[in-house]
Amino acid sequence: MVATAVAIARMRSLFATVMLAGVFSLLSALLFVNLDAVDVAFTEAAVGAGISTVLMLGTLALTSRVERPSSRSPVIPLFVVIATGAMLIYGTLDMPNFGSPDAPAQLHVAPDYFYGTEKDIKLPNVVTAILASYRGFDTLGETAVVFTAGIGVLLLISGLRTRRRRDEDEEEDET
Amino acid sequence: MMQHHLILRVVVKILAPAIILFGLYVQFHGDYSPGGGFQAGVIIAAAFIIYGIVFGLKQAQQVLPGWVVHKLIALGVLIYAGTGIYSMMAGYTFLDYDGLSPAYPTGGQHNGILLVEFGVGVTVTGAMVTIYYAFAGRPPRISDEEW
Amino acid sequence: MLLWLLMSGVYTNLVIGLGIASVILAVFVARRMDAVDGMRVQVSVSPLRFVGYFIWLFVEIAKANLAVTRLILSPGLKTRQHLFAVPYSQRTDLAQAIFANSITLTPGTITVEVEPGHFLVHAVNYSEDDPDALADMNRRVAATEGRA
Amino acid sequence: MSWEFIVGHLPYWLFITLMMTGLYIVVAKGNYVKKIVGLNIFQTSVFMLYISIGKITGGTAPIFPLDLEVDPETVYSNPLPHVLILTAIVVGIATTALGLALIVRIREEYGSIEEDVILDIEYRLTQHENAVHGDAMGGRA
Amino acid sequence: MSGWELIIEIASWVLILSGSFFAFVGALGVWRLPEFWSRLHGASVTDSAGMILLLAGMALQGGLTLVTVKIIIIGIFLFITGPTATHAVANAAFVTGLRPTEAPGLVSDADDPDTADAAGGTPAGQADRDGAET
Amino acid sequence: MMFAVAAIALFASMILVMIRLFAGPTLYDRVIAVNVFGTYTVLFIGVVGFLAGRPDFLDIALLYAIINFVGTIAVLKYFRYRAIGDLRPLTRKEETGL
Amino acid sequence: MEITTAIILSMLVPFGATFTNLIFHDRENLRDGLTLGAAIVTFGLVLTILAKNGSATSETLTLFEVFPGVDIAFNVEPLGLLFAVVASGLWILTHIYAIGYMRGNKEKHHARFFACFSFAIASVMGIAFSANMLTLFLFYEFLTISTYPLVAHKGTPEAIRGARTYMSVLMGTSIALLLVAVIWTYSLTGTLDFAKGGILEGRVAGVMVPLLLGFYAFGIGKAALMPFHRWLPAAMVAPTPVSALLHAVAVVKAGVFTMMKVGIYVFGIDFLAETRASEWLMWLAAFSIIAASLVAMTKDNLKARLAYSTVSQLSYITLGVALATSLGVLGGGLHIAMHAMGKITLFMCAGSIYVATHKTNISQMTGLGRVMPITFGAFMIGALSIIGLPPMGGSWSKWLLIMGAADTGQWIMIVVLMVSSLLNIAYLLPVVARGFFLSDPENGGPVREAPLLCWLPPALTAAGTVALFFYAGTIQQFLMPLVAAN
Amino acid sequence: MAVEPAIEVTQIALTLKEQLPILQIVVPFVAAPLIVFFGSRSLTWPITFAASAISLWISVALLLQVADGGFISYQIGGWAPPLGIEYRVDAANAYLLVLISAISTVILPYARKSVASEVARRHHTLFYACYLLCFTGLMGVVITGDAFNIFVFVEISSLSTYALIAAGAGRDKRALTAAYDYLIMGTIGATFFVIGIGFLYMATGTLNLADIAERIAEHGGNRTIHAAFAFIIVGMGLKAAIYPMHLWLPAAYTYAPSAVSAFLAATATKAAIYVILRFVFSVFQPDFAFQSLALEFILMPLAVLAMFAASFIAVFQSDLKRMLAYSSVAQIGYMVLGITLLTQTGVTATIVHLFNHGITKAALFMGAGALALRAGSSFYDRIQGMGRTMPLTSAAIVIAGLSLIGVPGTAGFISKFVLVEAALDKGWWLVALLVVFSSLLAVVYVWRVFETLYLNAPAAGTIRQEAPLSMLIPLWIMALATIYFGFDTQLTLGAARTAAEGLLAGTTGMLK
Ligand code: NA
Ligand code: NA
Repeated sequence: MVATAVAIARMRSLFATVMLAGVFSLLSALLFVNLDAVDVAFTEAAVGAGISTVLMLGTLALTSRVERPSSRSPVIPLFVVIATGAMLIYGTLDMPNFGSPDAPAQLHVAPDYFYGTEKDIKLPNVVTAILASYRGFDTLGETAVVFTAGIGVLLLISGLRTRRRRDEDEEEDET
Repeated sequence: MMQHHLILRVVVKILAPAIILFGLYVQFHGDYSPGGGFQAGVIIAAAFIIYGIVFGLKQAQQVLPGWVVHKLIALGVLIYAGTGIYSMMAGYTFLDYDGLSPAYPTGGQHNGILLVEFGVGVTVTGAMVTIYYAFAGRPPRISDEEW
Repeated sequence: MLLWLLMSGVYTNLVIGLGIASVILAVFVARRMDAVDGMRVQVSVSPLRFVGYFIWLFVEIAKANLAVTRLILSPGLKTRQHLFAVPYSQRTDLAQAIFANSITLTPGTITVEVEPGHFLVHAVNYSEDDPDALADMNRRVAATEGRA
Repeated sequence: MSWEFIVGHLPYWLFITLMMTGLYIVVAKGNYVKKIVGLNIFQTSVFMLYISIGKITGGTAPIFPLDLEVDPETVYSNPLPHVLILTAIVVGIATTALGLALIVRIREEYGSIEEDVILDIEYRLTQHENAVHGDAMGGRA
Repeated sequence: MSGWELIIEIASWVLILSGSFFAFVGALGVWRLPEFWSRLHGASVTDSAGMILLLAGMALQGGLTLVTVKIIIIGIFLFITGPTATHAVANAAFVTGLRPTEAPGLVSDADDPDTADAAGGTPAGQADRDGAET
Repeated sequence: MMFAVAAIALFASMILVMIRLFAGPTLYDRVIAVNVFGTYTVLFIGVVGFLAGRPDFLDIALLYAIINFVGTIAVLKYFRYRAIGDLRPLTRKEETGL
Repeated sequence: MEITTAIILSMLVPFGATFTNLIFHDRENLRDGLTLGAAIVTFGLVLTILAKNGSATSETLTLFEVFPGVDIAFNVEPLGLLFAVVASGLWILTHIYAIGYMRGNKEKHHARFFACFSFAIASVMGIAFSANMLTLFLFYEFLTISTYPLVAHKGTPEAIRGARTYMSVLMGTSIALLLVAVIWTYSLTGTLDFAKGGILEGRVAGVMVPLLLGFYAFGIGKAALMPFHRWLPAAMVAPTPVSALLHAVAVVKAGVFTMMKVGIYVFGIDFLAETRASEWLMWLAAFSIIAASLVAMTKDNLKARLAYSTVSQLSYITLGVALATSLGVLGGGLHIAMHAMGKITLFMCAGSIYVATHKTNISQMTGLGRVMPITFGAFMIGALSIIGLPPMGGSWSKWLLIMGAADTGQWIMIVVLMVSSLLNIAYLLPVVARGFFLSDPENGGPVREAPLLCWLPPALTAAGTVALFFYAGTIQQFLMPLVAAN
Repeated sequence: MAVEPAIEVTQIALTLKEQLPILQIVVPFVAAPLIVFFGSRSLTWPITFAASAISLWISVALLLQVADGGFISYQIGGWAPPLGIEYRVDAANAYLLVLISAISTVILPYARKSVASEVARRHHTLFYACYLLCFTGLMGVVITGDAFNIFVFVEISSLSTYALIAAGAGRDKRALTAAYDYLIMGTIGATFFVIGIGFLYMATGTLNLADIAERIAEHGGNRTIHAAFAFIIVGMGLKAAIYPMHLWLPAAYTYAPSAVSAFLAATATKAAIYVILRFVFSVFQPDFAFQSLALEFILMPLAVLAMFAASFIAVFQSDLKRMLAYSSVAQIGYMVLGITLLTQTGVTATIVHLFNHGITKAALFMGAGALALRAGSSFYDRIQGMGRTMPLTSAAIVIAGLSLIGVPGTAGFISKFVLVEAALDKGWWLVALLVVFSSLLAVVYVWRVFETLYLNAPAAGTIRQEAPLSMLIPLWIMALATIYFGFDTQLTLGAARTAAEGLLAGTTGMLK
């Protein structure tokens, strides 16, 4: 997975980047399955490998396919990344071990969800129960986000492009 | 003309309704197995997208006109929020599905979850198809050099 | 509908009802698609012969797989590639598609292009009997077609 | 740092490495599409970190048997991070879609999706504006 | 374990192991074979034998349950889409001018797949290679 | 046990295919690599499901299959027509790249 | 009429005049007439307050509570009332003069001019009746803002530059220093109310006291304490009625008035005397007095010379506070009125000369006194008052200041005051002498006295300076409550 | 919980009054899909306005309920927190709710003509839908008591904001790159925020803010919580455009449609600042060494830097909207400074400045839009002399400009006063002086506008006509509001004090 990510960073062919991103997404979905997050894997597959890829291809079709080499210095980005990474690792130092069953996250609220789903809601899929009922409002928000994206895209690129009147200086820039 | 993509056309023609059916299956079985409204929406949209890819955008838009899709996006949100408002009008808090059937709260929860998931599915289908239409309907303007 | 019931595993009135609605919706969309593209996929294949054909096809696939496996595992990777035309005699789109996909399914041959009257097929390890074998397959697929 | 500690934290560090790769792409790359790809990788890696919070060793997916006969012995992983990440994934794709739509428009207006080129065009636009509208500075700072 | 179960167990072992074998061979083909057209054939080993055998093995393990039904549906789906996708790739490659190296006869223009890709209307292929190597 | 073997075989296969994906050299090599990779993923999910004793998540595998197909077709369409929308065949100029 | 009502009206009437000017901007006579009416009414209102002996009442009018313990509030006390009387009274004259000047000089944008003018007067009334430092600060800033357009009135690059200096010094000092001082005071005491004997005693000590005083003294840029005096000469680009407004009626007076309020009601004279916190201020004021006078001598431009004269004279008042004695405070208070009357006379004369001859430099005014005797006569009376010679009002205030200095044993200050009087003579009287006693053929024949509306007001104010000499005692009595506790 | 909430929302038969917290969000939320669903252009604006106005009415009602320092808890879905999502209204967020909804309600009438002139007609329905979503998102961020729900609503508002900004592309194509830059930085910010929430969840096992606070108070901090703090501050800092994370802001505000600039400048960054306040004071313990050190030694210098650097850049702008954008960055510095003081007066200053700067900037951006309507753009050389051709618009700009400087008698003065007071109270002399010195720069850049408007002749080719009444009235409402709130501080300062008190009570602040 790291190889994929690094390859994406290095490749200049945008098409290959998009394909690799799709593969990255598939891999992460597999990881999600292994981490018992089947619903997430399901979604990540549909979104990352499916919709994203189609959209990116659609974008490439309308834009360009090759990345130009950038003249920018990688020093500042590297600094940002290293600082962020250091802070993240600092944060993990006091985390419980991976998979540990007595982490705060496993002890505090989660058991109530299991209990409630079994006794009150009586549905097998605890994820759905939380998603649609306990935290149904988040999901309403999520729907709103999708709605926003839909109308946002419409606002931006619906219908045929009308060739805009361009000023002389813009014309100059184009050439 | 038709000959060229014969195989694709035949296959997509057979598969598209099957995919839609699968999407609906995912939609309504979200309570029991992985998946739910969002995933269903994506799958159903995928059926229309593959149809559009193979048969062309115009045809796809004749099957599922753009204005219908726009309404779908809004409709899904309205279904979701409407469920919540209904529970409010029943004197419960927003999105308290017990309010859908006060006598039998578990049933209310089931119906509520089903309804809101359906809302999600409708919106997602609409949004995804809309986004596809928008991207596909844009004529490319690319200079030959870049290709 | 059967499909739905098979997959569901949950059999409450509500879910079955939704299943019926779903099937109706799917069929409705299919009809719209037909109306739009004017291309009805005619199901003109007789089921019995079709099953027979598939059993035959599985055997062919098995044989072809072994052949390609041998090629892949061979140290020299000697291929003998060839493009050639394979005429088809099916009348319906569906049957033509089945034939074309059957060719592709059997490892070693791939339908590359559909042209009037024939497919363009690519073989990785071409032998002189390949056209005959495919002609045989053509006959068998054509035979599954009913009296459309 | 004990060996156990290192092994127990290695997954986190792996995800952090991935996140940083993604973040690097976003910050360092000048191609607009690539930035979005980087953003996706960054976010997906964050999702992994989240999901790993919920994992319990020996646990299984938080879906009960259909008959709701829950075996008390079965350990289920924590479903809450899954729910959160489902939402986050959806938000992510919505952002991606919008970002790509913007890129399409940018390409139409500027003829490029390279930050260098676009900055250059904007710089010249600003120069032009300054020439017309006064000597003050402007531009994207 | 009754006899019937034993048979099922053995059969599924055989199916799954052979399926794994063919799947791996397919990958090997994609990896080893020298150029595009032959790789295409390598890939279809996975699509056909690998897929069918593995799914059949799983179906046997699943028994007469929902799981098996789903496996069969997946199988049918892959059975239809696999060759279709392969065909589509081959067709696209062919139309844009990528020609098999050794195929005599119908080959019209370029011979070398690499130059064919480039000459056949898509400097894209060229660009892509460039990108990939960078 | 057998599923473990299968999983290992599939995983190894995926790595090989991935190498092809990185290596190219033509676009179509990559496409075929991604397509096969998808097939492996579908199978892998099935196998992992059995391995984990929860084989009831095959919906995901089916979804993958769908996505894989749609994705592949979209990619090809994109190459053929540089658009994912209307079937606008390339003009001669575009086709020859002149 | 209730005193509180009168206070409110004294602000609202000029404020209303702002709007009548804007609304009737193209109907000259109606517009100017209404404004004149407003000026008279305002003066009347202030006189009503005076007549009702408003300063004896302690009634406070509270409008809003802005911060806990700090309101927008007004009340009447002697110093404020004196300032209000002077400002509103001189407004009438200035307005009449301004009508003549603006029409005679064919300036543009009359409506805007008079609107801002009226607004400035409203602000002055607010300053005069402020019951606390916040209210005062509020109107102090209003005054800056409303006079800015007046300074920039001509719209020429030079005018804009001058206005910018005006603006940036006044706004800058008030925000950067005065505001800090105000907030600091609030932070120390929890109140900003003006109270007899000050509010700071016991709340602050040591080096912080002179420091806080410094924030106030320099923050009150309108008091033109050096080195923050540059705005005053820069504002000379403004039309002459504006200069009159700045120097005599409103702006600088608001500055020194604020200075006195701070000294008396925020610090408290005793507290200042006790902590000797104002000693440095005294020296600075002394320096300003001398230095500005010396600069004034070098200026040939009449208005510039008068401007530096103002800088110098304002420091008298600051000095009065800084002396931290009763007599000093009384002298300072008195000098507000005396200097106002004298300086307005001088400026109006300068304006009349400009209207009549378009001459600005002293060197060009040779012999003009003979053709413009009233103007130059008035100028001479004003100058004598500034110098501090009897029988002009200015002599009293200067006398009190000297007495104050003597009180505290600051003999050097007495010397400073004496020297500055000599310098006053040196830079003011030559103008008069040149006008009357020398002759220049150029300034003969066609030059005539400026229009009536231009010469009448300075003549009246010149008479006023004389009158003030005789009423100085009354005023002093009136101001006594300021120091009554002492 | 130590004290009973003011209104305990339980399961049975809620009254309308008890439903108010959720209606606050639901009303504008539902309006957005409604207008898209009906698709009628003539209904679009009235529905939008009605939703905003109802929202305003509700927020005022809520503020009145909690003005005494109590709070309302509303359990969405009937699930008690921490299982479900809780809305928790106290003085701090009720205050912000009033601000946002009031500004929206005033801006909408203005938007009608302004948007008509800047956005293509066929896009109006979508535009207003996006606007409503943006509005809903901001309100949702403020009202919710659940950490992850904040993220969801942040994204609703952000996504719609990107689209709204891009809608300015009809006038200037740079709106697109502005929106794109914002999208990238905003998404990074939101993702950082999510990381922070994840760490918090990892450390405490809950997402409910009050619950998190309680658990942190019980178990004390650790390195995971420190990292969470850092990521939440940085993430929200990006959204709030805290210097130097402001890079997206100037272009975004410059090229967005004027009504959008006005609305965003007045509300969007404020909501983010509010979230920071909420986290710093209610969730984390500001007295923890790590947090206070980070605030004092990193955030405080940045705030001061922002005050100067951004003001300085603003001085040299030749476009009014861009100048205002940079000024916003500087003003955000004041708000952040108030936070870093970690005192009640400091927080009061921040909160009151949120409000005062909100109305001031709304007025200024509306004024800039009105000028641009007649002049074609808001470049100084286009709008010069407009003091004569558009006297009413210009006068309103002058009033709001004075408030931006912080002249007494205006709202801006009040916040500056409290901020300096807070710095002096804490004994931070230098900081207090820096605040006043930086506001001298404000004098300079504001005065340039005044001179441009009044001391030059109008430019050729501009329409010499006053702005339409539908724009003037909202503009003047805002301008007069800056004066009104410069005198009557009962609502602003009073509520801000109550809010600061509640926030500063730390963990128990939310629990009371
Ligand atoms: Na589900
Ligand atoms: Na084949």
